[in-house]
Order: sequence, then C-alpha cells, then structure tokens
Amino acid sequence: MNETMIAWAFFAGKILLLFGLAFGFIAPIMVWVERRVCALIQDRYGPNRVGPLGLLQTLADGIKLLLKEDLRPNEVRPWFFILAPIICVIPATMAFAVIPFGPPTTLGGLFAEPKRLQIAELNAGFLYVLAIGSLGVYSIALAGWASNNKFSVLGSLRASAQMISYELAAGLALVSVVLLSGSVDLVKIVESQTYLWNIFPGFLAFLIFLPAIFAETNRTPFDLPEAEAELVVGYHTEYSGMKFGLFFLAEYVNMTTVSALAVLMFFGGWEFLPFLPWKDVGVDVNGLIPLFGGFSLPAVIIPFSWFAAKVAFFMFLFVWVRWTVPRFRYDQLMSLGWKTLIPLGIFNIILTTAVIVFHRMS
Amino acid sequence: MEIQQILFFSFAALILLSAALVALRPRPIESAMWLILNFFLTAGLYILLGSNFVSIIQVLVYAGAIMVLFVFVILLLNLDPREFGSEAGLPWTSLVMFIGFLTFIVLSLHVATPELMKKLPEIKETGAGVFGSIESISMVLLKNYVWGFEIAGVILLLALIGVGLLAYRKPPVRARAIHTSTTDTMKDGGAS
Amino acid sequence: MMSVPISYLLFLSFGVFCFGACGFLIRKNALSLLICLELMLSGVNIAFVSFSRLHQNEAGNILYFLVITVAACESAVGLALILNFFRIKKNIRLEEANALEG
Amino acid sequence: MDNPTEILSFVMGAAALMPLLGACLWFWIGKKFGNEKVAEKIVSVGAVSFMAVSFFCVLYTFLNVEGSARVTFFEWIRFNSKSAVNFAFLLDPLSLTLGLVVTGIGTLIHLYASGYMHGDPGFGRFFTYLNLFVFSMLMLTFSDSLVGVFLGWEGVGLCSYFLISFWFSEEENANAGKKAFIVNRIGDLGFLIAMCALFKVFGTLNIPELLAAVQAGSLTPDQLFWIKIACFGLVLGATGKSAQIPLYVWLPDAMAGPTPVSALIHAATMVTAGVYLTCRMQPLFLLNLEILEILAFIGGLTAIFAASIAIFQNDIKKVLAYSTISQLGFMFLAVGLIAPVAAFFHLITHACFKALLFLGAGSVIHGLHHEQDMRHMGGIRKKMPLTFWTVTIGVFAIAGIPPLSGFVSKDEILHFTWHSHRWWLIMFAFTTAFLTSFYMGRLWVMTFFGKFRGHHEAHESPVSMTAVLIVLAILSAIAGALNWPELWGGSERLNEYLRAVVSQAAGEHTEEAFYSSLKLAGISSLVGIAGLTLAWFRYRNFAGEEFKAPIFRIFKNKYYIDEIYDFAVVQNLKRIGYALWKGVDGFVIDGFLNGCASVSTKASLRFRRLQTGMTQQYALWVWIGFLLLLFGAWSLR
Repeated sequence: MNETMIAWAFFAGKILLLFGLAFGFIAPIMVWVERRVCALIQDRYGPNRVGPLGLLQTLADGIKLLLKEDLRPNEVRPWFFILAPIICVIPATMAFAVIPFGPPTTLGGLFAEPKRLQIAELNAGFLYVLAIGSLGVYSIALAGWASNNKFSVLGSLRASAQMISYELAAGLALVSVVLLSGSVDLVKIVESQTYLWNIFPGFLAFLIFLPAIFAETNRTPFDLPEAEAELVVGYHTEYSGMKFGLFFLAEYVNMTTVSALAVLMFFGGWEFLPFLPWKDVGVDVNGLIPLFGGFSLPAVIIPFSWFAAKVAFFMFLFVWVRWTVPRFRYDQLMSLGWKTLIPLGIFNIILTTAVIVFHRMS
Repeated sequence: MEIQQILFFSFAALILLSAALVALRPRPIESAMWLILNFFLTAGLYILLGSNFVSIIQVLVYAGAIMVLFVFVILLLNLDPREFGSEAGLPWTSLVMFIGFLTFIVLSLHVATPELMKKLPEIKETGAGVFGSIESISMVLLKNYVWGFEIAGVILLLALIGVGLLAYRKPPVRARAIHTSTTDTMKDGGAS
Repeated sequence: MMSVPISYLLFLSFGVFCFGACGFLIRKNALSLLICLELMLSGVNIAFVSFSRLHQNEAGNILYFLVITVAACESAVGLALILNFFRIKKNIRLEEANALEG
Repeated sequence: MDNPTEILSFVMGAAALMPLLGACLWFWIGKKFGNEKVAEKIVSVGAVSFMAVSFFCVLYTFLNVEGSARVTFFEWIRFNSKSAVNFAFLLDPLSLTLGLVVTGIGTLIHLYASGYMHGDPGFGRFFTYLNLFVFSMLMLTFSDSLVGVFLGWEGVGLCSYFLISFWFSEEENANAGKKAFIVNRIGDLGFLIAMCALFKVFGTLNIPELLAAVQAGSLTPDQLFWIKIACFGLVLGATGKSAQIPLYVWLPDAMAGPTPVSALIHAATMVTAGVYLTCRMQPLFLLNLEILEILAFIGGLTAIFAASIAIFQNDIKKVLAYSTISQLGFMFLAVGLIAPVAAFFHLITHACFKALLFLGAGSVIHGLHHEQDMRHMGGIRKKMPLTFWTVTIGVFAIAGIPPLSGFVSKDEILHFTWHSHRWWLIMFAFTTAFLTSFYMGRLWVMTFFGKFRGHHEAHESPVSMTAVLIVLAILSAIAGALNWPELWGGSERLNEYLRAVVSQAAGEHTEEAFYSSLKLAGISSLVGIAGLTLAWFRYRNFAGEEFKAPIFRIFKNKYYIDEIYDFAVVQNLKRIGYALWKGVDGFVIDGFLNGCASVSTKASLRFRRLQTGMTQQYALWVWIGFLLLLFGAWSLR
C-alpha cells in the first residue's frame, strides 16, 4: 500500500465510520433509547419484544417505513413535496463533515504526520456548522408549504421563525466561546481547552446555548412546530412512509450534531476530565494498545470512545428533557429568544471581550 | 484540462443555469429555491477562488439568513397565482431579454481584452494568513476598512429599526382581549 | 489553485447580473423582484471576489461583506414593505402599485 | 476697573446700553406685564430712570475727560490687516456736548412723555421707540467711525419713521412717516457716497484718522476731487436729516407724531445731526470753501423760506416745525460761514427753547383735548398759567429778546453774517429774525390772548409735564451764559471748550468791535421786539380773518413746493414705475416666466405618459441609459 492509497483509505474510513455510526447506529439506537427512556419515565415497559430488550424494534420500524406505500395527497405541490424530506437530510449530513471525533493522530505510526479525525479538514469548521445548520429550516418550510395544509403551513412558519431566532442566540453564545479559544477551527478549539474547559469561563454562554440547541432541533420544550395537540404534527402531517422516515432520521442526526458541537465547544471534546487531559493520565493518542495475540488497536480509540460517551450523555439529556419538561407557549418561546437569550448573548460577548482584553493588558 | 478548470466550468454553467431559472420561473418560491441553489454554487466557486471565509459567509448569510427570510415571507403570505400576478407578455419579455443580452455582450466586450485574459495568480500568504482565510480578511477589514465596517453595522441597525417600524402592527383588539382573559383566568385559578 | 482568466469570471458575473436584471423586469410580483435583486448583487459579488483574487488583495472580499450587508438590509426592508403592501392590497402584484401614474 | 480707560468704557457702555436695554424691555413689559396701569407705571419710571442713568453717565464722562479720548469696545469690521472699523466711542468736546443735550433733553422729554402719553394703548411701544432712538442718537454722536455714525444715522431715521407714524391707524400719519423715511433715504445716499469716496481716498473710515490725514495735507488733485464729492455727499446727507432745502419737505409732515417726539426728535436732537456732522467733518469742508459757501446759502435761504411759510400756518405744531427748519437754516448759515461754535451754541439753545416751545404746545394741545389749530385757541393764559409763562419765555428766547439764550446765540450768528459782508445772507438773516419774532408772536398771541375760540374747556397739564416745562424755561433763559461774548464781559466757555475740535475765527477785542457788536445786538433785539409788537397788534383781536392779498396765497400754500415735487418727481417716478411694472415686469419677466410655465406644462402633458407608475418600465429606462453609457464608453476606447 503506498501513501496515497493509505490516505484515501483513511478518508473513506472516516466517512464510513462517521456515517455508519450516524445512520446505522446512532439513529436506530436513539429511537429505541427514546422510547425506552420515555417508558421508564412514565413507568411502563416500552418496546421489549423485538430482539433482546426490544433493540431490534427500530430495525423493524425501518423496514416497515421502507415497505410502506408512498402516499401522496392530491392537493400537495408535487416537486416540493418530494424535495422537502430530501433537503432535510442533506444539511444534517453535511454538518457532520467537519465534526472532529478524536484528536489528530498518526494512528499508531501509520502516518508520519498526525492526521485529523475529521472528514473535511476545514479550518473554519465552527462557521461551517453554523452555516449548514441554518439550512435545515428550508426543508421544514418547504414541507409545510408543499403539503398545502393549514396545520402544516402553521407548523413550518413556527419552525422557521423559531429556528431563525434561536440560531442567533446559539451563534452569539458560540462567538464568546470562539473568543475564549481564539480560533474557529473546531480541533483547535478543543485543543485550547486541554486543561480549562470552556464550560467554566463560558458558563453563561452554555446557559444560552443549551436552550438554543433544543429549539434548533425542534425538541421539547420547544417542539412547537409539531405540537400534536395544536397542529396535528405540524409540517410532516402529510408525510408517510420513508419520506417521514427521512425527517425522523434527520432529527436524530441533527441532535447528534448539536450534541457533538456542545461537547466540542464547552466540554473539552475528547479530553478526559477538566484539568486532567489524556496525556496526563498517560494515554498517548499516537500510540497503540496491545491486544491479545499480537493484535493492537490505535490508542486513539480511547479518546474517541470518551467523546462518544459525552455525546451520548447529551443525547440522553435531550430525551430526558423531552419527557419531563412541558411545552412552551409560542409567545413565551419568542420572548424568551428575543428578549432574554439574544440580549444576554450580546452582553456575554461584551463581557467576555472585556475580560479577555483586561486579562491581556494585565 | 485540470480538474480545477473542469470544476470551474461546470460550476459556471450551473450558476448560469440556476440564475436563468431564477429569472424565468413564474412562482416566487421556485425562484427562491433556484436562487438558493445558485448561492450554494457560488459558494463553491468562491472556494475554487480561494476565498474560503467568503464562501462560508455566502452560505451562512445569503442562504442561511436572507433567503430564509424570503422563504418565510413567501410562506407567510401563502399566495395563490391570482395574488402574485399574471405573466408579462411575450413582446415585453423578448424586449427585456434582448436588452439583457445586449448588455451582456457590451459588458463582455469591455473585458474581452488580452491583458484580462491572463491566468489568475497563485494564492499566497498575505501577512496575516493565507489569502481568503478568516485571519487575513479580518486583519484588513479591521485595520484599513474599520469605518466601512462600522458604517455597515450602523446600516444594519437602521434597517432593523426601519423594518420593526414598517412591520409593526398593533395587535387586534380580540387577540388582546383573549390574552388578558387567559391571564385573568390563571389568576382566578391561582386564587381559588 | 484555479487557473482560468479573470475575464471568464467576469463573463460569469455579467451573465448572472444580466439574468437578474432581466428577471427584475420580466417578473410581475414584488417578491420575485426582490429575489432578482439579490441575484444581481450576487453577480456583482462574483466580480468583487474575482478581482480580490486577481490582485491578491482582500479589498474585494471586504467589499463583498459590505455588499451582503446592504443586501441583507435591502431584503429585510423590502420584505417589510411587501408585507405592508399585501396588507393594503391583498396581493403583491406590482402593476397595482401605480398610484404615481402620470 | 482702576484703569481710567476701563472706567470710561464701562460708563459709556452703560450710557449707550441703558436705552437699548430699555428698548428691549418696554415693549415686552408694556405688552404683557400685569394690567395696563401697572405696566404704564413700570415703563414710565423705568424709561425715565434709564435715561437719567444714561445722562449721568455722559455727565460723568464730560466732567472726567480732558480734551478727547477714545474707548474701544470691540473690533467690528476688519477690512484688511491694517485698517478696521472698531465699535468705539470718540469722546471729545463736540460729541460730549451733543451727548449731554441728547440725554439731558431726552430725560426731560421722557418725563414729559410719561405724562403726555398717559393712557395710550401703545405706551410701552412708544417708550421702546423713544429709547431705541436715544441709543441710535448716542451711536451717531459718539461713534468714532463713519460706519458707526451711519448706523446711528439710519437708526434715528428708522425711529423717526416709527414715531411719526406712531398712530399708524390713520393713513395720514402713516403717509407722513413714509414721506420722512423716503426723503431721508435721499440724504442717506449722499452720506453713503461720502463714505465711499472717503474710503477710496484714505482707506479708513475712522474719523480721527481721517481728519488727521486731511490736516496732514499733501493731497493730490485726484484725492481733492474725491474729497469734494464726499463733501457734496455730506451736504446732501445733512440737508436730508436736518430738513434743509431741497429736502425739508418731510419735517412739517412729521408733526403727525406725538408731541414729545416732535420736541425730542424733530426739534432738539435728530434734526441737528446734520449740523453736528458738518461740524465734525469741518476739516474736510475747509478744503472746499465753495461748498461752505453753498452751505451758507442753503442755510440762509432755508431760514427765510421756512420763516415766510410759518407765518401762514394755523396748526401750532406746523408753525413750530417751520420755525425749526428756519432755525436749522441759521445753524447751517453759521457752519457755512466757518462759525461752527456759533452754530453749535445755537444748536444747544435751540434745543432748549424749541423743546420748551414744542412741549408747551403739547401742553396746550393736551389741555385742549388734541386741538392743534390756533384759530380754535385763544385766551387760555388764565387757564394754563404755567404753560403760558414758560411758553412766553420760550417765545421771547426765540424772538431774540435780551438777555435770553436765543438772543445770545442768534446774535452771534448775525454777528458772523454781518462780518461776512455777503449782502444776500445779511438780508436773509435779518429778515428771518424779524419774521421769526413775528410768527412766534402770532403763535403766542393767538394761543394765549384774545377770546377763547375753542370747543373744549382748557385745563392745566399734570405736574410731570409742567415741571419739565419749568426746567426747560429756566434752561432757555440762562443757556446764553454758556457762551456769553467776551466783548460784553462773558467767558465764552463753549467757544473755549469747542475750540479744540473745530476752528472758528476769533473775535476782535477792540473798542470798535465792542460798539459794532452792541449796535448789532441793538438792531437784532429791535427787530425781535418789532416783530412781536406787530404780531400783538395784528392778532390781538383775531377772529378768523387772514391776509387777503393774492401774493400771500403763495406763502399760504408753502410756495407750492409739495405740489412741484409731486409734479416733478413723484409723478414721474410713478410713471416710470408704471412703465416698469407694465413693460418690464408684466411683459418681459412675467412673459418669460409664463412662457416657461406654459412650455413646461405642454411638455409635461406629453412626458407624463412616460410616468406609467410601473416600476419595471422605469427600471427599463434606467437600464437603457446604462446600456447607452456602456456603449459610449466602449466606443470611446
């Protein structure tokens, strides 16, 4: 194997790993987790028939969705009706491309230089995530509009307004993190918090960021666009079969993305504990872990798993919040966004800047 | 032909195609969709040109903010064809297209000179960072163009205020009545 | 990176601009007009960024930022105006906005 | 404030600013402050006290300035690096004397007016104008530059206009004001021409520098020519302001104003501005003796001319107005004969006794309920004893009965005239002296003696008026002491004092001169007594009859001067104005404008088709224009 082929294989491996995880593992597991946790919270069993602990339930659901008849109501606007779920998945997937899932590594000496565990080695990754994240609104808007259904339109209107508003809040919160880390490169942001995680100096930013990502992903307590009681299920009322499945999938992928972002921005990414990075524990990310029989694994698997665990915690948080917190009213949602989070975000930026400037001067 | 050139020509062709469709599709939503595609392709072009930051901003601001606003308004109005008007007649359309074509030709004649035919130079360092990177652009922006930057901020603020004034409507009486009555009930509920 | 003449990029810019201008004149509803305005600005932006690359100078990129600032303001104000127009006329047909007819 | 100059500038600033401050205050107070009576009280007390402050300031300066002094307040107009006009006061004998007269007589007349104007709805307005007038007059008097003098000159003209047409609701009064204003403009043109010419020659408008440059001599013929122009201009200005031939016509009409105004402005102070100016600029005139000759002739002619008209006037104020013109003629006669001290002396005495006469006449008018026609008066000496006695002193003073002030000052002028050996002027002067005493006697007799021919019962005026009359009567009686000729044992103080500024031939101190002057004095007092006697017999039993001979009609109609002016000037101006209105304004200008309007109307009727109201069509036009520009730019490459 020459170096070019190794590089290509590495590239393909990253893609496969990430997207395999995202679509083949995280989404199905999350569906199962959601239902099980829901049941746990509501003191019932949840799916437990298909496979062990009902783990194959999602697979069965997926097969059902794929095999279902592709219904298309008469009054919908045809092209856009089909387009909407497609462009729902695209941004969700694209955002994944710049999420680093481990420290730059030589994979146990496979490469001369440490390589980034990131599909697209973009140095403005943070902006890219924001940019792509803001596109998710199109699919929702289109879906509602194309359905030609009053509930759907209302749902998508709500979704658009909500996502535009909270995008601002999230962006403002993240700007202060960028100020703290001094870079927009996600890898560098993580490296900057080797010891001091951004959650400590940027706690206010995190307080803004957390509700903002809940709203961004249209999750409870901000799931107004699909509020069943008011709007049936909002923008995807008219969708069924795999088109609905795509919306469903995108939601979980988005959740994963924002969870990963939260971990990367605030919780030190793949680092072990605050003030205790892997290298102080003795883990060399470029090294190898010997296994039985002469086999060995790259040591980078450890930070990667730790990162995955942190993301999983956030995903769990999503689920946890969903089944415990009641839904906001729409005007409350808007006033929270515009009258609390955004001013707070601006104040936070000014405060952070002032502190940084003061710190540099002294 | 290198891969970059192939990419450029395909991007250029797609940009022109989507631009034409923006201009020619009758319904605003279709125009908007093609425009979004156009902006994405333009962002790709900017990456080819080496202006990475500009490319991201193109997606973030144009596609992510401005066009969302358009789509939002289109949804809000939820127009049927009767409400957004009939199509222009063929004579008018052909006249406009002719003038547009003429303008394109004349503009192109202006730039179709040998000295403008030379290839673009390679990207190099600009002192603060690679050309087109966020560091390089922000150094120039905040050093040489800081007044323009500030004025842009003021313009945005003015637009914000202006739009607020334009779009603000006093809530209709009924809605307010409902609002107050709900709060009243809530109070009552709390009391009893 | 890319090795095409600047004039090709300018042709592209002119093309996008002219399509935008044509659309501005052909379309009969105010929303499409605003969309075509954005297209024209985008065409101008292509020229700016290209020149920036040609001269290896960030000035063109910075002009791009100023242009999108203006574009954002313009579209926001324009959409607010369209909303008001719709409230009054119950449509957005531009030929109904002819109160200044001579 | 230890520095004497600082004290002076403070005091003089106060003197000038008190009236200005008053002018700002009274209008507001008179209009808004409480009820009318309170406002009147405040205004009258305030105005009189402000004037008194101003008077005492000038008096202080008068007593404390040795020779002359200049106080500069600030730089006003800068012409170039070398010359500038300052806002500055020139304090020398001439200006201080006039300043004392202005503020002193002004204070008395303010006091008088507070009684006379009692109950008038425009009470505050009246004192505003009056105080503004005093400010302007002080500017005129004290300014050390011609620009400042001109400011005051215009200011007094403006206030004169305001006050003549004070009761503007009657058209006649308004017309009189306009007449005064317009006629004065002609004189002002002369002043402006003089200023321009002097600036051309000397490059400065500051009076001391100007006069110093003149006295330094060595002027080229060209410069002398321009100085002559300037002198002509000054004479024109002086005739306008001081109501001399040919610009005297406004003064009789100016009697339309309230009587205190006539006394202050049109007898005592403003009309003497011309005399003051010619005295002030005397060195210029000494370079042009022929202009002085003309000035003397104008003065003499005006004196006899106005006196002959005065005989036939029945309005008591008109008589006094013509008398004023006549007396001003005397002053100009003196100025023209290079006797400015005599002129100034007469100015002072005239200010006293003419103010007295006017105020007395005002008192009579007030007592007779605004009756001004002497034919409807008569026999009121018993009813108004104070007025009668004070006016008697005034009449005797102006008639030249020794030893009252008028006798002394007039005799001095007659003396100079006699020694000039110009027979015309001598004839004019003596005839005028006779006529003066005759018409004053006529006024006196017709008003106070004989039967009462009026409609209303007469009553004596209030104390504020009669007190002023008494003060002025005393002044009229004793003012002659100021300049009692040395030949008769006097001191000639005024002469000594003014000698520093103006030049006048010194009198001889021989025996011969003494007898000759005594002879002259005898003649002049005889002339005065003769005039009074004649009037006494002629009008003692006046019952409405007049001179019947046709020759007198010309006097009665004031030599038809108003008609001649009307025919020669006013009608022609009206014709020119009409032609300009119809021809230039109506045809050319209006035609042009209407043509433009109609062309644009017609054009726009066609072009409005372009205004379809369709945004996109406009955009297309813009685009086509842009395309043409592009084509042009490309084809020019």
